[in-house]
Amino acid sequence: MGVDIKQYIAKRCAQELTSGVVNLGIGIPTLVADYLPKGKVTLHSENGILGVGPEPDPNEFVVDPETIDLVNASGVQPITALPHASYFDSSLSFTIMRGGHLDATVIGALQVSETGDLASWAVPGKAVLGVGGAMDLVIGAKRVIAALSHLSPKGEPKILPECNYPLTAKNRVDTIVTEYAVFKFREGRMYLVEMVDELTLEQLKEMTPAHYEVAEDFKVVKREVEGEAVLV
Amino acid sequence: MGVDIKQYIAKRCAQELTSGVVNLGIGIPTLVADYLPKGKVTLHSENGILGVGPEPDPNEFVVDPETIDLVNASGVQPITALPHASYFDSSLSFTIMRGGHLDATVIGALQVSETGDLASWAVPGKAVLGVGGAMDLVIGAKRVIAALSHLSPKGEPKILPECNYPLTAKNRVDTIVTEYAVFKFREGRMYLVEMVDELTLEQLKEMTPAHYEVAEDFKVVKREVEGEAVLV
Amino acid sequence: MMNGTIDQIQTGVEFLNADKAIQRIPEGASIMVGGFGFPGMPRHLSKALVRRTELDQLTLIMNSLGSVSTLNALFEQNRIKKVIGSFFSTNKELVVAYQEGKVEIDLLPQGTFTEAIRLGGAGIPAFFTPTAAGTVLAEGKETRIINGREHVLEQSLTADVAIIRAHKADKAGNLVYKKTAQNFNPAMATAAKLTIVEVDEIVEVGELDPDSIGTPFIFVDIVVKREEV
Amino acid sequence: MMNGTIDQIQTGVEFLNADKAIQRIPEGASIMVGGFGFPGMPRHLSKALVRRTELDQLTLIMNSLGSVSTLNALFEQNRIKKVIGSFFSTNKELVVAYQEGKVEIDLLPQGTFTEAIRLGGAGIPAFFTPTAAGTVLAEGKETRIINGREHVLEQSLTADVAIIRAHKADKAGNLVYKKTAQNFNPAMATAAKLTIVEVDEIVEVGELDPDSIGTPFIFVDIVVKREEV
Repeated sequence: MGVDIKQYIAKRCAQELTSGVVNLGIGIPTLVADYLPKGKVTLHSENGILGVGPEPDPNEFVVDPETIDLVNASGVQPITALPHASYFDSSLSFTIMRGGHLDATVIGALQVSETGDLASWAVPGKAVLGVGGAMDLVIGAKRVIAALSHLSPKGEPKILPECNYPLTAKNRVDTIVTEYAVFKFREGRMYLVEMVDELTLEQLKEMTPAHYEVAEDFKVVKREVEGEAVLV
Repeated sequence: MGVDIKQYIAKRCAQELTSGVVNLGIGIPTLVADYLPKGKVTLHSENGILGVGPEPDPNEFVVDPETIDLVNASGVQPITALPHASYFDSSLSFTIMRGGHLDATVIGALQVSETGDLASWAVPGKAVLGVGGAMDLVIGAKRVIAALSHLSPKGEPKILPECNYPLTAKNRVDTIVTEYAVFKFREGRMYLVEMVDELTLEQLKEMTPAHYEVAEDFKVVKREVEGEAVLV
Repeated sequence: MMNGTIDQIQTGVEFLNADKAIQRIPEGASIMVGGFGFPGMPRHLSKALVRRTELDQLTLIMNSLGSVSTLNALFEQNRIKKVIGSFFSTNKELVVAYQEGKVEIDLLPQGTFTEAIRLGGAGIPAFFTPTAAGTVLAEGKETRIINGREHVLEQSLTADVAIIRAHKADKAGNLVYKKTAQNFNPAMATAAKLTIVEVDEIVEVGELDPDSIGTPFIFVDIVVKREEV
Repeated sequence: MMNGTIDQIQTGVEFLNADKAIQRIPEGASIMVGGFGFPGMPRHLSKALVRRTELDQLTLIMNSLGSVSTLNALFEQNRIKKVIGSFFSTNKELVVAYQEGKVEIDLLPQGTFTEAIRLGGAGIPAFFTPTAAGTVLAEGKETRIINGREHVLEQSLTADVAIIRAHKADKAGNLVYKKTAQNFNPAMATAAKLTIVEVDEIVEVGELDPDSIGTPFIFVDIVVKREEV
């Protein structure tokens, strides 16, 4: 999957976000920041900041592990803070997350099920040695937007009747955004709301074993990033 | 009971406190502050300060309910802060208390039992409309010093085999200080460690239905406050 | 990555006067009220709450009510259904209303009260505390021996509305507290659907030290400046 | 009431160098280590811990271990019995030690980890959280439906020792934190029997704004200035 497809998914995710406070996961979600409306969406990072600003100029900023005190949730990537930023400890940071105060999170996904289950942190058969803040994010955010490529690198579907990878949380996904389509969960049912014009509904269904219905407000869109067509 | 007896109890309680952080309850415990070694014992107040200083000069300080921002746990009495003071919210204040971080509390008592149960907040048959922070103080402080007059105004004993008033906490009293005696709990048993020279052991026993033993380090003391004899 | 200048920043926090802010409270609401005695008590919001006389069947969640309180009128006017807190012994109006069976009181130890609010705001609905074990305040509650000690299972608290007080707000809605006027206010801000804050002063975005902010704007809905009543 | 000048104030907090501070850690201790990536990580105390080679059978309680960590030597030297935290996937030494069965790992969601420490320090030993319900991380744990939602009962965390980092300490032992270097440090300070803090700077009593103090001295035992290693 080329960079352009990631950018398309990120841009499409950003369309879901018009105001409020959002936490962006790692991977594709990180790219979403570039497409957000300036000043209207504030970014939270679980290591203890509300009001994440752009990265400092790498030519001017040298990371000294001894003195650096402002990074994102990677723990090592320097960031800046916006004028309305605040800092807090992990307890308050997860009060924001688990307590239901985030308007949305965009999170990378390995699999999503037709009931809104999310698998994003572990692969079957491998030792489970890291989960980070993903479970708290997904359990708490008012909206969970899963950002993922429609198929695995081996061509296997990721949007399934049931996840067979370890779950991050059950029934929490609100929106699925891939390079081909957008699905929304409404009253516990999964609906296709948007598809790119390069596919037919039958072709999409073939790549998407989950049960879903076509929404009343379904539409077909052109896949563009910054006015340019996307190469698949 | 005259002021002098309260002062004697307060002074005797202060002898128990040579360092660390202490929370003083209302009533007799408040008087303990005057007898503490300067700078060695820091006072905590549950409304959110560590490092309580003296009251401001009432001739110079006028309480404006609209703007006052530094009071003790009464909620209305202005105080000052010592140079090493810090302020915090109620969550952290009760983390200090419940979490076992206070070196001691001195708390007024209605009754104490021979197993170290404390009754300090309610009277049987009356509506129970206020408990405040007493239960958290007593459950959490490393040492609980109960300060009380030996008998009720009606001459009834307060140090009993079992409390018949509603409990504040079970098995938490470490030391009992009255105008006549000091008792300590050691490995779950109650010991008389000190008595004023105005009584015999038999007279004390008559006023003290709780079962206790005379400690090996028991001593008889003169009852004095600031060098003057105390009037009973 | 997203950038923004002070002018562009929109957090959605509203700046209203006390009466307009109190107008947002729904009928029969549960309302957390900040303050420990005088400091941190939202006096002007309380007065506005008393003025909005059609609001009744309210539940108040507040630590204590002193002998003189702006909110006493609510008891005289029979507008309070229930009170949850730790110390109400010295408030004559409330004691009378309770004795006449007009008000229900849920008494909690103060540390349980404050932690229940903090955890309510943090999405944690219940916790085991050693406080009150073996006392009348644990009657009817589930208990469990943990680490050899008896603990009581307590339910966390959330509310429809919090009316709180802070020292300063910036125009994004971030709050700074002062001295012992913090008390229950920061926790209450996190635990209510609608948080209304009374402040001494409103400053420009960027004027508050980001390390000094006690409540980030995400927990704030409406800011009321004290003199604008 | 008690008065006191700056000279008279004695809080019992000690000021030592890193090696002398680490000397206080008992054999087989459980040790909380602050930091989220670089910020707030007590690097000099970590180095001193590695230097004290006779300390083994340790339990580390820390959120994560990055790909390069001062503490890696502890795994190579087989001095760690168990690790409790939320993210260890990228640390090669730990992954190898785990695969060889030399280290036990207790994995917790990060929010559960941080709250378990905060509540451990607050004397609350267990709590119900919705996080991880229905996932492998809830396996073997008690669950309960509360407010119609499944919750997991989690145990709080305390430790023998916390090694943390702050920006400044005053000579009474009060701590001030900066930006995203706070993270787990304030909670860890409350949850250990012995709290050792590494700071950038030590200032006189009275130089810190009392409203800015993130950790009051009551939670601090030993302060180590960074350069005094």
